[in-house]
Formats: sequence, structure tokens, C-alpha cells
Amino acid sequence: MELQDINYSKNDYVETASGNKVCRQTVLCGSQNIILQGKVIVQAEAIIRGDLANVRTGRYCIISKEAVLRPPYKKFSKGVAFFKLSIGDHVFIGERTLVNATDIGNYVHIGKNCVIGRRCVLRDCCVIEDNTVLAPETVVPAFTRYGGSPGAYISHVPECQADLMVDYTRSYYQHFQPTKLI
Amino acid sequence: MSYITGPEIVKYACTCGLLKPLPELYFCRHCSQIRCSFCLCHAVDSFFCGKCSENIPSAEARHKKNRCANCVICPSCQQELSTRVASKGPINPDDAKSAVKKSYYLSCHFCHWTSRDVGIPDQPSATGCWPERENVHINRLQEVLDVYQDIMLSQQQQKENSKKKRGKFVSYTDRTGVTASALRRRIGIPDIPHAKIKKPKPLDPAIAKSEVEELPEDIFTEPLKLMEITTIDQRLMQPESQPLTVDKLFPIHKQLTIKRSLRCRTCEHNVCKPEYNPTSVKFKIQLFAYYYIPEIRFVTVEPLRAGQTSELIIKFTNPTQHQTTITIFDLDLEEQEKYVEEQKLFDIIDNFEQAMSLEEKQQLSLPSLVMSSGSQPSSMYSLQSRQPSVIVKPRKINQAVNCNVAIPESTFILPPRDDAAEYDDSSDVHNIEDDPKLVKWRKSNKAFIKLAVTPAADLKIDDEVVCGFTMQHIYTNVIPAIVENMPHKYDHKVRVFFRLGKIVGSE
Amino acid sequence: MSTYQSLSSEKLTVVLDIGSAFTRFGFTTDFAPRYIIRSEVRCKKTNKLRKICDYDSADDLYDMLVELIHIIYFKYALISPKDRPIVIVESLLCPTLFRETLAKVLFLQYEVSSILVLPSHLVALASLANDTGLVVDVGYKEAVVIPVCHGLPILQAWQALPLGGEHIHSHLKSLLSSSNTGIQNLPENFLEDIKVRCCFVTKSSRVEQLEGGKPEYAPPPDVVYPYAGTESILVTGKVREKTFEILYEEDNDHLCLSTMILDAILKVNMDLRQKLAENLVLIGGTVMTLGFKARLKEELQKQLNNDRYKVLNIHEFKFHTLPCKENYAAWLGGAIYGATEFLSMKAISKDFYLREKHLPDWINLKDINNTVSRTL
Amino acid sequence: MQRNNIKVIPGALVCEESKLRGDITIGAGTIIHPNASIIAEAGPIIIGENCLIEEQVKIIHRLPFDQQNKDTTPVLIIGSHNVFEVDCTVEAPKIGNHNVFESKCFVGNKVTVSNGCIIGAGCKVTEEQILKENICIFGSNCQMRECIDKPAVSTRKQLLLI
Repeated sequence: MELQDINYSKNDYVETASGNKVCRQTVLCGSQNIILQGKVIVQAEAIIRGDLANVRTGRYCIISKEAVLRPPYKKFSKGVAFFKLSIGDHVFIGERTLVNATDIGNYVHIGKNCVIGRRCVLRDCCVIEDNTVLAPETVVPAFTRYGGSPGAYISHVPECQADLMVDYTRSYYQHFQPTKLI
Repeated sequence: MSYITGPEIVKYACTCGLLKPLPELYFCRHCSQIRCSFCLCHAVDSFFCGKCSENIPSAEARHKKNRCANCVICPSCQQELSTRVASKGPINPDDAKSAVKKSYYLSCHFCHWTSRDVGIPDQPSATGCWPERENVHINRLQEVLDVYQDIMLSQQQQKENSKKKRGKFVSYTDRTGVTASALRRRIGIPDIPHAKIKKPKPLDPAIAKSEVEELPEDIFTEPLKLMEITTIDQRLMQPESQPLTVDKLFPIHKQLTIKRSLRCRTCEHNVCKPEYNPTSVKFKIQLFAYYYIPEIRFVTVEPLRAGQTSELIIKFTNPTQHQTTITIFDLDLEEQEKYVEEQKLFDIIDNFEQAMSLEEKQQLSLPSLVMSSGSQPSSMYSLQSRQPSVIVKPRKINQAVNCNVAIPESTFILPPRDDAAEYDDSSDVHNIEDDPKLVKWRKSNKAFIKLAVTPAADLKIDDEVVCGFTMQHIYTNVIPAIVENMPHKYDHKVRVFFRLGKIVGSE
Repeated sequence: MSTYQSLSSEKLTVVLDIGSAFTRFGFTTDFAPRYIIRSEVRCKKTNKLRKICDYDSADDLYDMLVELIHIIYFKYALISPKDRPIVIVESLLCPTLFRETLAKVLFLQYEVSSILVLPSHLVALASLANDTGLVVDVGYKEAVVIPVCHGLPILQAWQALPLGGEHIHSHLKSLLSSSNTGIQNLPENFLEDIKVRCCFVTKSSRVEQLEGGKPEYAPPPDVVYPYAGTESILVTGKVREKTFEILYEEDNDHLCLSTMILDAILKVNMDLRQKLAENLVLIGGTVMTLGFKARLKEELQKQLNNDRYKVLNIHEFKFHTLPCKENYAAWLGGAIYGATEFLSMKAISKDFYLREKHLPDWINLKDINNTVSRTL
Repeated sequence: MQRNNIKVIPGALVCEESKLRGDITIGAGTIIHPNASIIAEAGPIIIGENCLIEEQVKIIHRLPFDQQNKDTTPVLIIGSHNVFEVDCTVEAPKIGNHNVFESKCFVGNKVTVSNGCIIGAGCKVTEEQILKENICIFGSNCQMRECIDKPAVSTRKQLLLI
């Protein structure tokens, strides 16, 4: 299905020189540690915790409403350490999804209301269905679709997933336009 | 993104008659036909562990029973287990020399099961040789298997011998005075025929007992601790032991996954071959329909009313590097049925003969198992080169259409895909003269097309409306171009179906 | 693929036992299946799991089997099925439609080189190294009794009743609905889990107490079974005890599990009766229930006093203890047979199938004539 | 309209962006992350020491319908060393020590949580019950098991890092 235009109020969003569109109603802690590579959309009420560790996204990422990007921690006998969270290019993160992963590859689609557990690794071209709960430290291989609680393999993902995601995130960005004032 | 999440509105008909969304289809360049996972031949390409992403050679994979040597999963919830450090520091604090000893145990982050729960001692190394349970009956079963193998072998040889005796009345050994075994010894072949027929050693059959396992008395009085009893899924994860209580659950090695390659059954060419590296998402061969067939996307449709015409807007995208012309035809399911009927004439028999003739060309001999007295060693068939494939019979398209599409009279052109255009915001002018009744708007290799659809008059509210048409596009085959320096152009037809939604009301 | 690899993989022959509820899969020379998975596939249209045995038509079954075999080969077995033999363990009472469709799927869709079809009741004896026994298979859809004498199944003595997991589940559902509400929508998986974890086969003496409403009857403790965190199901002690009683409640024809076994014995030659009674082999998932064997023995002894079975002149029943779990006993037999030269001797090759276009079957006269002429 | 009466014991860390309503006492060493909301509707909430309350957490003190209109105002006492992970909703009337409420779990107002329990990610527990010690709930069907391995006690130092 062809995407329809998604309009936003111009006052609510900040557009950076590299084309990132970030909503003002977001919580970006430690913004010096957050790198958005360009053409990234961060929607309302998303939370990115850069104060805990570095958060890096690739180009053409979409972080939907109320999503939480939180670098994962690990408990050691002497204390707690945080790991940086890196996300590849052309990644979609659905509404109200919590991402605690260490590494998300390119062309990944994460549905709504998911929990991506601590230190998960999502390889390129994988799909996480809506309402999935991935147990901490899960590795999702390339070209697999995971779903359920605990997240488990559901099916194979078509081999042209990379092209589909490139097309989707690009057209999402193109259709994400400020409301035109008449 | 309906391909990944939403309902599939647009479906293409594969050559075999199944309807699938475009990304799930393949396009064989050699046959110029659409294929799908159903009518392609799958093959295992390489093995890897999904957790540690390590490639495992096939021999090792078989040896390890298709499981990863290092990664283990939780017997309680089947999630991956992680190793945890249990203790640090010298075991004997007085002895300063004793090295810092770490020990490890397994723990599940999801259900919080640990290897300590079932009393597995902590291991000194992180990769841990976690104890595995042995099948208690293994010795007996091995004996049984050996005896069965001997019996079958001797039966087979007896059968062969009896055949030989009957077949050859005159033995040349009579004339030469040498026995066959002596002759064999002389030319250096071990003395098989006689030595191999050995009497299978007798095996004591199992003895049945009249005593049976009684129901434990305390089941009637003791309250049941539900949390200590395993679920059926937990039991079946360990088919050998099938533990009844949770304290007997043992960690399980993780099952490997594969990369698969796909091969066209008609021309035996690969249509999809992945790269070896488990984390790579690239392909050596990638003949996906998404790269060859124009993509059609549903944009909008006016509210559908039974018997009334609505405007349907769809978007065509040309994925190829060549200009193409799109013509829309009637769906004509009868033609497809006819095609299926024709194919049925070549029923399996013909199919088989066809296969046989192919085989003769390749000068192969079929390892026939039943027919050839079964004397061939079983290793023969895997050493043979590939047998020609049996082609999957096409079937009728199982999709009723209840909506008429007005077939436009004119055709339209889709310019080639231009990757640079993605970065170029200036509007491109192609100077294409379009029929304004057909083409609503176009940009680079995309065109928005208007069609008039009329749902059947007898549809009721909430009935699903399905329409379809045949799309013809010019497919430019570049393979022969290398030889003849001229790309071949074909008219390729594909049937496309749309689930437009539900009837909202009549009149 | 290098020569070494192809040599090492040559011995891998898949052994498959597709049951109504569970499919057992593994390789020959293994002594346990690699996996026991549910015989279910995800329906493409509704995205829900469907049982293989609930097929509507041959085409529907074909598609479902294609899916199931694909999962088995490419998710679990991890080998290409093409040009490899396969061993299928199936019931002698397997519907022709099912076995023909399975053969079609394997030969045409997956291009296996040959199929060895083994009757489950016969091969179940393999792990015992015994050639005579009364094989009782209590599965999901039905219970089937077939006596096997000197390696030959006595087909005229077969007995089958629709007593299996499915009926126990529906019985459990009706029992539960008396003390709980909303049970009707309970998915079968939960019923199965309640059955497996809470219920057992009780003693016949207790059944008499229960039925007669005797005061000395004290029900076993109740179980509160939590269901999806939002509700809980009360499984009363009576329900825990009574769930499996459906196996021994005689139906309108006075048939139940115990009479089936005795009827089967009754139908064989007099000389064999004693031997069969002393060689009872129980297979199938349902027989693994706690107390099943003990109760069956009690019931059989009880039925012997029945006039109908007095002629049998049997006084004792003996049960075999399998060197494996009962739910994969038939599979194990298939794995043992498949590991021998029997595979190359008796398997049906692709050529043969493409020529004859069907699998030989014992009910088909043409096949019987063929085999007779071939063996002669 | 209730007045907010928030008491933060020194040593606790409360993020400005959090939403606190009603009579709330926050113990030493407790950390409340942005966008968490704690709503003391039916009575005061007392949070113990060294608790961790992450983003989007909702701790609501609300009585079941059948227990309303009572004269006494019940107090929701949350013990020490509890972890409330991102986007969990907890309405339990009583919470002990060392519990973990994983992301997106829901604990209804009829569930009493004792000590050392783990409510798994995405689990919805509403059935009236008292969770025994060291119970772990996980998976889509809220399977339960008893944990033998107790969750490690997070020290204050560790928590500060979080």
C-alpha cells in the first residue's frame, strides 16, 4: 500500500542541517551522546537516553511515538556498566517499543509495543512483529521474523527485505511533511 | 510497508498458480517465468548458529546433530542461556598462591532458570562442557540394531545367492577347477560372498512382566505442586528423557539454522544463492521478482458500492534499468485454466519420460532401488550427480474475482530506474505523452494510474471485493546480450489481483 | 560439496512418523527422535495454526504437508530432501488419501529418491527384539490394537475405537465446565496441559467408590491452574481422577479399551492367544499417563470374568517395558529398520512411483498380486 | 482535588520530568527516571529504599471497586530494592522487597506481591492472588515457576550508576 502523507505541525519539530526531524516533545537525555546520522525522524514523546551511554542511529531511521531507546546495562560483581546502543540504516521502530539492544543492524523493522531485551543483537534484515518480547541477549539472525513472548522464530523474511526497507523509510521520510498553512 | 506488516492487497500470480505478494516471488531469467518458493527446489547451502553467528561445516554439523557446540538454550522456556560468573577469588583464602578461580553457571534471562536449579555443578570454563544425559537404553538398542542389520544383510545375500544359482547353471569353475573364492583371492579381492554370510548372533528377546508400575499412593493425598511438573512442550524438547519434573530439565544445545539456495526446476539454474557469511545479507545470485517485474501498489479507491463504478488509483514502479511499456489486459482466467489443462496432459508420466531423456543425455544411470535387486551399495545414490527435477504441476488460480476492471485502451511507458534521481530533487521531465485518462501523475520511474472498477451488482455490504487484470510489460533480458550484443525483449504477462476492501453500501 | 561431505551425509536418512497430534522426526541409527513437534502448520490465510489431520480436501492436505515437510527438512533436519531416501512410519489404518498425498508430496514436491513405508504396529516391536506381541497404540485420534505374530500383523483381528487424546480433552472440558465458567473457549493446548500435569488414571477400586458415592471416598487435592495470568481454573480432585475414565466406560456396544484388547486376542488362533496376552506392548502418547498400565491390567483381569472372554482361558497378562518412551516407540522401530539393508530392499523408488502413480498398499489387490508375483 | 504532598528523603534522585500525584514518600537511594508517573489516588504511597523506577512506569494506588467506600485510607507500601522497568503498570496494594517488574508488565490491584518476585516482560497479572516469595512469571501465558537463584541485591552504588 502506498504511504499517505503524514503531516506534522511545523512548530513541533526541529529539522537539522542533516535532515533529522526531531519532535520537541521528546526526552533526549545527554544529547551530546546521541548521534543521528541524518534523515532520522524522532516522533513525539520518544525517549532517548544518551546520558547512560552513546546512542547512534544510521540514516533514514524512524523512531515512532513513545518509543524508548535505552542503552543496556550489565551487572557485574563490582558494579554496573552501560553499553552503547547502535542502530543501522533504514530501521523502523514502532510505537511504544522499548529498545534495550546493543546492536541493531540495517533494514530492521520492529513493530509496535515490543520489548527488545537488554543486550539483544538484531542482525540485518530481520523483522520483529508487534507486541513481541525478546528475552535479553537474544540474537535475531538475518532474514528471520520473530514474534511472541518470548520472541521466537516465526517465518522467513523475503530476500528483498533490504530494498523494501530502503523504499519504505525513504518514502516515509518524503511523506513526513509539515502541514501546509493556507 | 504492507509487505512487512499490513494486509496484502496486491498479489501476483506465480506460474504455478499460487498468489503471492511480489517480494515473495522470484523470476527465472532463463525461463522468463515467475517462480515462488512452492515451485522452486530448495537446497541447504550452509549451516550456522543463529546465536554466535558462526559458520559450521556440514560434516561437523552432522556430527554435532545439527546443534551448536557452544550455545545452549533453556529447557524451561527455550530461550538462549547465558553464562554467568559464579564466584571469584581464591578457593583457599589463606593460600595466596592459588590462582583466582572463576566458575560458571548457566542462566536464562527470560524465565530465570539456572543450571544450579537442577543441581548441575558450576563449571570451571566459560564454554563449559555441560554434562549431557545419556540414553540409558543405548547399549541394548545398539545390540538390537546390530542384530537387525545382520539379519537383513544375510537375507539380502541369500536372495542374491538364490538368484545367482538359478541364473547360472554352468559354473565355469567346474571346468577350470578353480573355485570362485580361490580365483578371487588370486586377483586380490577379499573373499566376500562366503565370509559375509554369517549367522546373525541370537539376541534375547525382551521379556514381558506381569508387574506394572503402580500409581503412587500419595497422589490421592499430597497436594499437587503444579510448578514442579513440566509442561508437555518442555518434555518434548528432550525426546529421549521426557522428564516429568522440572528438576530433571537439562540445558539443550542450540539448533543450527541454514542458509538456503533456490533452484528453478525447469532449467536447473539457481534463482537465489546467498553469500556464505552468516551475517551477510548479500547474495551471489538474486533473481527476485521485485527486481524484474514492475511493482504495483494500491494507493486509494473510492468507496465501493455494488454495481457502481469507483475510481481505483494504483502506482506502478519500474525496478529495471530498461524502459518498459505496460499494457493492461483482461484477467482471462480461462486462459490460465487452459494452460493448466495443457500442462496436465504432460502428466507425471510424460514428466518422467522427459526427465529420463534428459538423463540419457547426461549419461546417468538411475539408482533404482526396488527394481535392481537392491544390490547397489547405498552410497551410490549420493555420489551420483543431480537428478533432473520433477516439475511442480501448475494449478488453477484459486481466487474468485467479483469486480470488473475497465480495461484502458492505451498503454503507458515506465522510464528506467535511476538511482541518482533519489538524490536529485529537481523534477524530471521525460517528455512522455500520456493518456490523461489513464495516467494521473508520474515521477521518474513511477506512474500513478487511474482505473475504473465496478463491483458486481449482487454483492452485499461487507463483502470482500477482489479485482484483477493481466499486466503485460516488456522484459529486457540482458543475458543473451553479451553474446549477440543486443538485449532480448519479451512481452511478459502476469496476472495481478487486488483485495480492494469491503462494500460500504449500495446506492 | 566435496566428496568427503557427500560421503558423510550419505547415511542420513530421515525417519518420519506423522501422528495426528505430534510428528516425530529423526534419522536412522539414532535411538531417539531429534524432535517431536506438533503436527500443525500455520494457515496462510488466517495465520492460525491448523492441525494436519483437520484437512478438508486432498489439495488442502497436499499444501499442508508441503509446509510441514518443508519445516521438517529445512528447520530441523537441515538437509535437502532431493535424491535421498526417507522412512515413513504409519498406521496400517492410515487413510489412503493421506498416504497417497504424502507420497505425492515427497516424490513430486521434494523429489525423494525412495520411500520406505513401515507399519507402526509391526515396527514398534523392533526395539524389543521380539516378533510376537499385541500392540496397543493409544494416540490422539484413536486407539488401535493389532496383534503381531512372528513378524506378521494379524490384520483380521484389528480393533479400533475413537479413544485418544482428543476425546480425553473434550471429556476434560465438559468435566471442567461444571466448576468453572468460560471453559468452552479454552484452547486445546491448555486442556492438554491440564491433562498432562494434573490428571492421572486412577485405580478401579476408587472408581467404584466414586461411582457408588461411598463415604470412604476422599477425592485427591484440588489444583488451581493459573490461566494466562488473568484467570484461574479450578481442577477438582474428582476431575483429576475422572478425566481418563472415558477410556474404560463401555459404549453402547459394550466396547472400551480393555474389551478391544480382549476382542483382538479372541480373533486370533487359539494357539497364539496365550502368547499374545503375555506380550502386551503399549505405545502412543496417552499410555504414558501416570497409572495407565496398572489400571489397564486391572481392567483386563476384571473383564476376564465376563462370559464373553471366559473362552480365552487366559489368567495372566504381561506387559513389555520398552527401552524408550512410548510416544516414539513406533518411530524408533522405523529408525532401526531404516538403518538396515531393508531400506534398499523394500523401499519404493521414484521410478516405480512415477510408473505406477500410487503407493503399494495391503488393501489393494493389484499390489498384493504384484508382490506375490515378484516374490515368486 | 487532592493536594500533592511529596516527601523525598535525602539520597533519593527524582527526575524533573516525572509525574507525581498525591501523598508520596520516596525512600533514600531510590531513583525515579523521566516520564515515570506515581499516582496516589486512594491513599499515600510510601516507597522504600534503593528502588529503581524507570521511564514510563506507572505506579497507581487505586482500590478495586468492591473495596472502595471504606473508612480507613489504605497505604501502599513498596519495600526496598524493587526494580520497576520501562513502561510497567503496577497497581498492587502491597509490594515487598527485591521484586522486579519487567518492562510492559501489568500487575492488577488485586495482586499482592511478596518478596523476590519477578514479573516478566509483557505479562499481565490481574487474578486475585498473593504471589509467594521468589515466584517468576514469564511468557505470553504467564507461566509461573519458582526461582531458586535469588536476584542479586543491587547496592546503592550500582543504582546510582543506573
